[in-house]
Amino acid sequence: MANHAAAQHKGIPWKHVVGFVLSIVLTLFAIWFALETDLSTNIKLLVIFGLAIIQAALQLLMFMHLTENSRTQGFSGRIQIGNILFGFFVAIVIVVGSVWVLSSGHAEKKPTNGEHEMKMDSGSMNHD
Amino acid sequence: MKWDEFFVTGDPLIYGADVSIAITMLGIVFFLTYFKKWKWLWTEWLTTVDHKKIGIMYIISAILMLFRGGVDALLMRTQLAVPEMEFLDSQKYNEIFTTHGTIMIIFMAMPFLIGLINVVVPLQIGARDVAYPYLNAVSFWTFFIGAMLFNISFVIGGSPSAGWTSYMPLASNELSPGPGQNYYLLGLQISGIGTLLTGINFMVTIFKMRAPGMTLFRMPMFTWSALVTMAIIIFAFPILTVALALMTFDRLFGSHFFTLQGEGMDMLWANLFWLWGHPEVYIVILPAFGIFSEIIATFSKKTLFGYKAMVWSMVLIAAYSFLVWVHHFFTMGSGALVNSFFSVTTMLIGVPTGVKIFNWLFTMRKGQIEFSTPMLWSLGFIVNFVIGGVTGVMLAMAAANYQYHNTYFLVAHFHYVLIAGTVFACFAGLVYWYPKMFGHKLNERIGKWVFWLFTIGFNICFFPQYFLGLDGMPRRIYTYSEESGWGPLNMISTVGGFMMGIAFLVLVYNIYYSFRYEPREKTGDAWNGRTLEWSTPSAMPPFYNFAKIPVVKGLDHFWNEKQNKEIKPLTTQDLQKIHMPNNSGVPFVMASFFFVSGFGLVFEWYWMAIIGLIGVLATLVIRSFDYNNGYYVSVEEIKETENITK
Amino acid sequence: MYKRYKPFVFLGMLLTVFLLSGCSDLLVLDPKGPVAQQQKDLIMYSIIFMIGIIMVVYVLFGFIVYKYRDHKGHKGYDPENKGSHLIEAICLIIPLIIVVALSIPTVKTIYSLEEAPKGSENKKPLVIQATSVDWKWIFTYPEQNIETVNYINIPEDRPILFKLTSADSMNSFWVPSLGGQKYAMAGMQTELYLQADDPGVFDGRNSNFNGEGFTDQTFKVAALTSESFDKWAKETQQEAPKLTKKQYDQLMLQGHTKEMTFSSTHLKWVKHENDADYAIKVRERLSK
Amino acid sequence: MAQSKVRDLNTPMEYQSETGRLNILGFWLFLGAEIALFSTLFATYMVLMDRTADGPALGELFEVKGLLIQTFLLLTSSFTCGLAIHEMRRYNVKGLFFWMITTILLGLGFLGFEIYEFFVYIHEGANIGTSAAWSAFFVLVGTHGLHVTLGIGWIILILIQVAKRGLTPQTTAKVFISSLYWHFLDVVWIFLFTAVYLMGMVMQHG
Repeated sequence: MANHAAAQHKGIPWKHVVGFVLSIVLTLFAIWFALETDLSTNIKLLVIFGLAIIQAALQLLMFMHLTENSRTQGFSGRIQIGNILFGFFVAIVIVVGSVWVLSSGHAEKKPTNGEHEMKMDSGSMNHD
Repeated sequence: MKWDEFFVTGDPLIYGADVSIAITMLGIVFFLTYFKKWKWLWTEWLTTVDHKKIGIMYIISAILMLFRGGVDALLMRTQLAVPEMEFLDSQKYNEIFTTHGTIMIIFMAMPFLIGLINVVVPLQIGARDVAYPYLNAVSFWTFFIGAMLFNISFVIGGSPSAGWTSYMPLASNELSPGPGQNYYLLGLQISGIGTLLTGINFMVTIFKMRAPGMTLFRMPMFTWSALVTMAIIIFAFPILTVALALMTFDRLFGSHFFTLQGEGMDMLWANLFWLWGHPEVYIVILPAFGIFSEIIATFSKKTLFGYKAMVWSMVLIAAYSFLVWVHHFFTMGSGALVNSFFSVTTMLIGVPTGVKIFNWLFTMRKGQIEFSTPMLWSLGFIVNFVIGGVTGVMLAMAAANYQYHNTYFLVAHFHYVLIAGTVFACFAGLVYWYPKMFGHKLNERIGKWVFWLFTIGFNICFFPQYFLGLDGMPRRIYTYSEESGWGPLNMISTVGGFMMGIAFLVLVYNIYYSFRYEPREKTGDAWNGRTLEWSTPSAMPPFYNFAKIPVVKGLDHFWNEKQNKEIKPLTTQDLQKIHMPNNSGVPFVMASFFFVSGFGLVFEWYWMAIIGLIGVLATLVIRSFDYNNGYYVSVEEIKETENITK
Repeated sequence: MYKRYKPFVFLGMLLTVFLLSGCSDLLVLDPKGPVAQQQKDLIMYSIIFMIGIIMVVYVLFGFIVYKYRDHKGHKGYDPENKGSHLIEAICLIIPLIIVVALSIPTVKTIYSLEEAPKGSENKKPLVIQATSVDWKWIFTYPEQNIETVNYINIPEDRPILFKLTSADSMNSFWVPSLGGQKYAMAGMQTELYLQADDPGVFDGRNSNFNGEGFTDQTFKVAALTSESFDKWAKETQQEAPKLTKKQYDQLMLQGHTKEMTFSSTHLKWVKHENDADYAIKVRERLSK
Repeated sequence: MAQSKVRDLNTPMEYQSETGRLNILGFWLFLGAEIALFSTLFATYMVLMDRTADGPALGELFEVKGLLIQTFLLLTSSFTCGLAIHEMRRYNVKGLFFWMITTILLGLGFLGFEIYEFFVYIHEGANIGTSAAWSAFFVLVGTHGLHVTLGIGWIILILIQVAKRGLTPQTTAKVFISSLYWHFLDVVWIFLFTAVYLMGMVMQHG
């Protein structure tokens, strides 16, 4: 790992360039997909959140050297990866859990006009 | 603002507190001046970065807070002793149970355990200090300042009175006007910073500072419990930080997160509070499990039964602790699916806990059990905690929970868990590691008195409360009618409460008595211990802990070395100069600025808050430019400290 | 050893007997309707398991602590005993079985409590809207066009569908004799089914702390025969005064009130489940 | 605390001292805490986003153009920050300074647009007290903005230290940690971009 990292220090930082180009492409694609296509809201949300997670992973791996600091430095890389994965788990629990708990059952806000029932399950939302 | 609005007036309790605070302050100033101890206080304590001293300061603060919270508890029990009692009025009672709950959880239980972790963990892993000694001091002082800010609410401005859970919209400006609730928000916020930093600090310490040979699965159980706890802290405390900040915005800056106006959502507060609050329960119980594991192994003179199972149970509990928070508000009407899901997850968390209980029992099996005071606390823990545990499972059954919720059944349950778990562990750990901290044991005979008084008092106090709950007595009422029929059980409960109070006084007396009369320890191994903290030659480890870093060959390394007679006295050849960090006064100053800032926000004096914040930033900048890397302890000095002649 | 602790054991036994003798009178374990009955059944079911668990732990504890105490003639000391996969597996599997055994009736009961009690599915439930205001309860009978404060009359043997909401703080509507509680919150509505088997008067209260007047925020529930309920409803519609907006706004202020009865409801002015800050606005207006 | 005696030339300088290694790991753990912090804000936002009371709906005021500019400024700054670390690992102090200062400037540009955006919203009648939804919006986006501000101040402080002391194991560790922070803010922005702006606009226009 260390050798590998050092080898990369010379010349053009391809890892960064690729990461950068990909993140631009992903951003533009997300905007196009969200605003210019005619798919249902749920699919759109699913796709743009999927893209966001991919892009976050790009940042972590291409720019932040998440896996670095490993063998020669006493396996900190594993701790870092474990930490970020657990963070991801907690993030999902907090966001999806809160939305689920606070918008299901009788606790949901009663709509003013009778039939406009709004339900959110597990983070996916219907707003039509 | 007028002076009589600033200071709380009109109540003999408050005047009593004012006078006693003033007298204590004067007493301390007099003592320090008369014995010329100001410099000593500054150089040895206020500026220290030594984990042992910081740990001791944590523990002393926690005991003070235990006293404060305990007095609150006794006031409540007095008020509830008989029907229609007129000792406290409703508002006063509400303030007292609010401060009782907040102080006991945030400023007593957690700091006590963090204090023990501070003292013990670096020693257990064979390290000279924590990973970030300076940050450790910052942690302590922000905790301490947060606690002080919260406590002065009693005499300046008025205490919070919306319960330790501070449900909105009760805690909003409209329904709880005045600075009281702001104290809650700012006190917790500031001390929360310290807790988060502790989490990071000890996680790195345990991962990176272990002595050579100590693999993760050779770590003592207490260290494991600390590691897992720190992981929970890192991911749970930011949730509290945000929740508190949002409520602060609601109260000070007119936002509408949880308010009645602007379509705010009060349920969101409950949700965020318990998203932190449930992991918090495990933050205060897992280190307790660790302490009991150490003590039970030591006094059974036997290695732990099912070490790996216990470790994995803890890891599982930690991950799980983030998946059960809704059981605190089953009655909020989130629907059958949500309630069923969280009922099952909550009951499942009982499984790893059960595994641990059985592992402790089987650790004692084939052992040679010695009934020392720490062991008594541990045995008492098993017996009483089981009751708290099974009633916890009963509460987890959502359909039945609709009848237990908000009643004394719940109160009894969480006191059975938190006292028999956390408080017993704090006392057990204090007695067990007391010789490490102060060089002598606490008197065993008095210690056993404390245990029996406290344990019996505890059961007399809280066992009847299960029945009060089933009889429909809600928590947090300040009085009740004769016809309710709750009088006799409440009376019994109050008697038990006072027994616990007496036990606390006996404990304090024991500290004094033992300081005067107990023989000083001659070796570092007061209890025939198993782990590295007992391997230092002197009773109290020197500031650098280990003259020579041990090389670990297995679990219970020190015990095995003793069994195999492998321990050799240190010689000069073993010694090398030791690098140690410098003391620093900056953490104390930084915390003081936090106090200024917090106090300003409590009273909405923004100029003051801004001055405080600028001060905090300035201390951060000063630290950033500080490249002082500490100093070396010479071999000569080590030789002198360790009494090495050859 | 035993002799030393004999008085404590004796004391404990005495205490237990004393406490258990009072058990049958405990409000929650003395249900007066099918909802509370279901919950009591679940509680008793779980208590059996819990006593079983406690017994197992205590017996093991007593045996181990007694046998392996440090004393003369101590036998069986094995300091390196590290564990046994069999024992550990048992310690894992039995609790798992218990969790399953507890989960099934729990989930069943959770779902059944969301609907009218069994046996009454075909009876049309009586709808009562319960609104909490610091520190009182306002009950609305939309079909009967009746409003009461701090008391309710209900017919026996008929499911009552409570629609709960709050004008300000978060409250919990609880009538222990009839069944478990549920929160009443401003800006939303929660639903709770209760039913009384026989005529009688039961205590109800807010059990969720909401400030200074919390302790006295109670109300009475009177279960009547369906004839006397209808009679009461008719009489109230004819004889009770109409609720005026001014009166209603006075009710929005913090404080306690006596029992009241009106022959009209507040629903034409405000629905608290849609209008969370009505009471706050009224207070601001009236304090000027 | 002591600096490692072996200076393995293949190991980047920021990992060469014990302090550096400890601090980098500690900072990663801190980022874990930041994930929990922002998740809580996101959860709050997701729960409250429809609760607009009498104020405007969230998606109504969002604009694609400003959003795109902000996003590209921050994405680019993350890239230049990465380049700065790349140059630092080649012991090229000048390169480090050039790219770090570019990063700061891009960050300032981002902040400028954000402040402008906030002013526009306030002008159109949406501020922190308008409704639950707008409270959640301003605090979530504002917290990110505050992080960016602190990040800029922090990087400047560290650059001053590098200018004074050159590249040492200590200064490089500091630069590296600040770069982690900066990249992380970009990660958070990706989710802000998706969960707040894109989702808001999708909800608004269908």
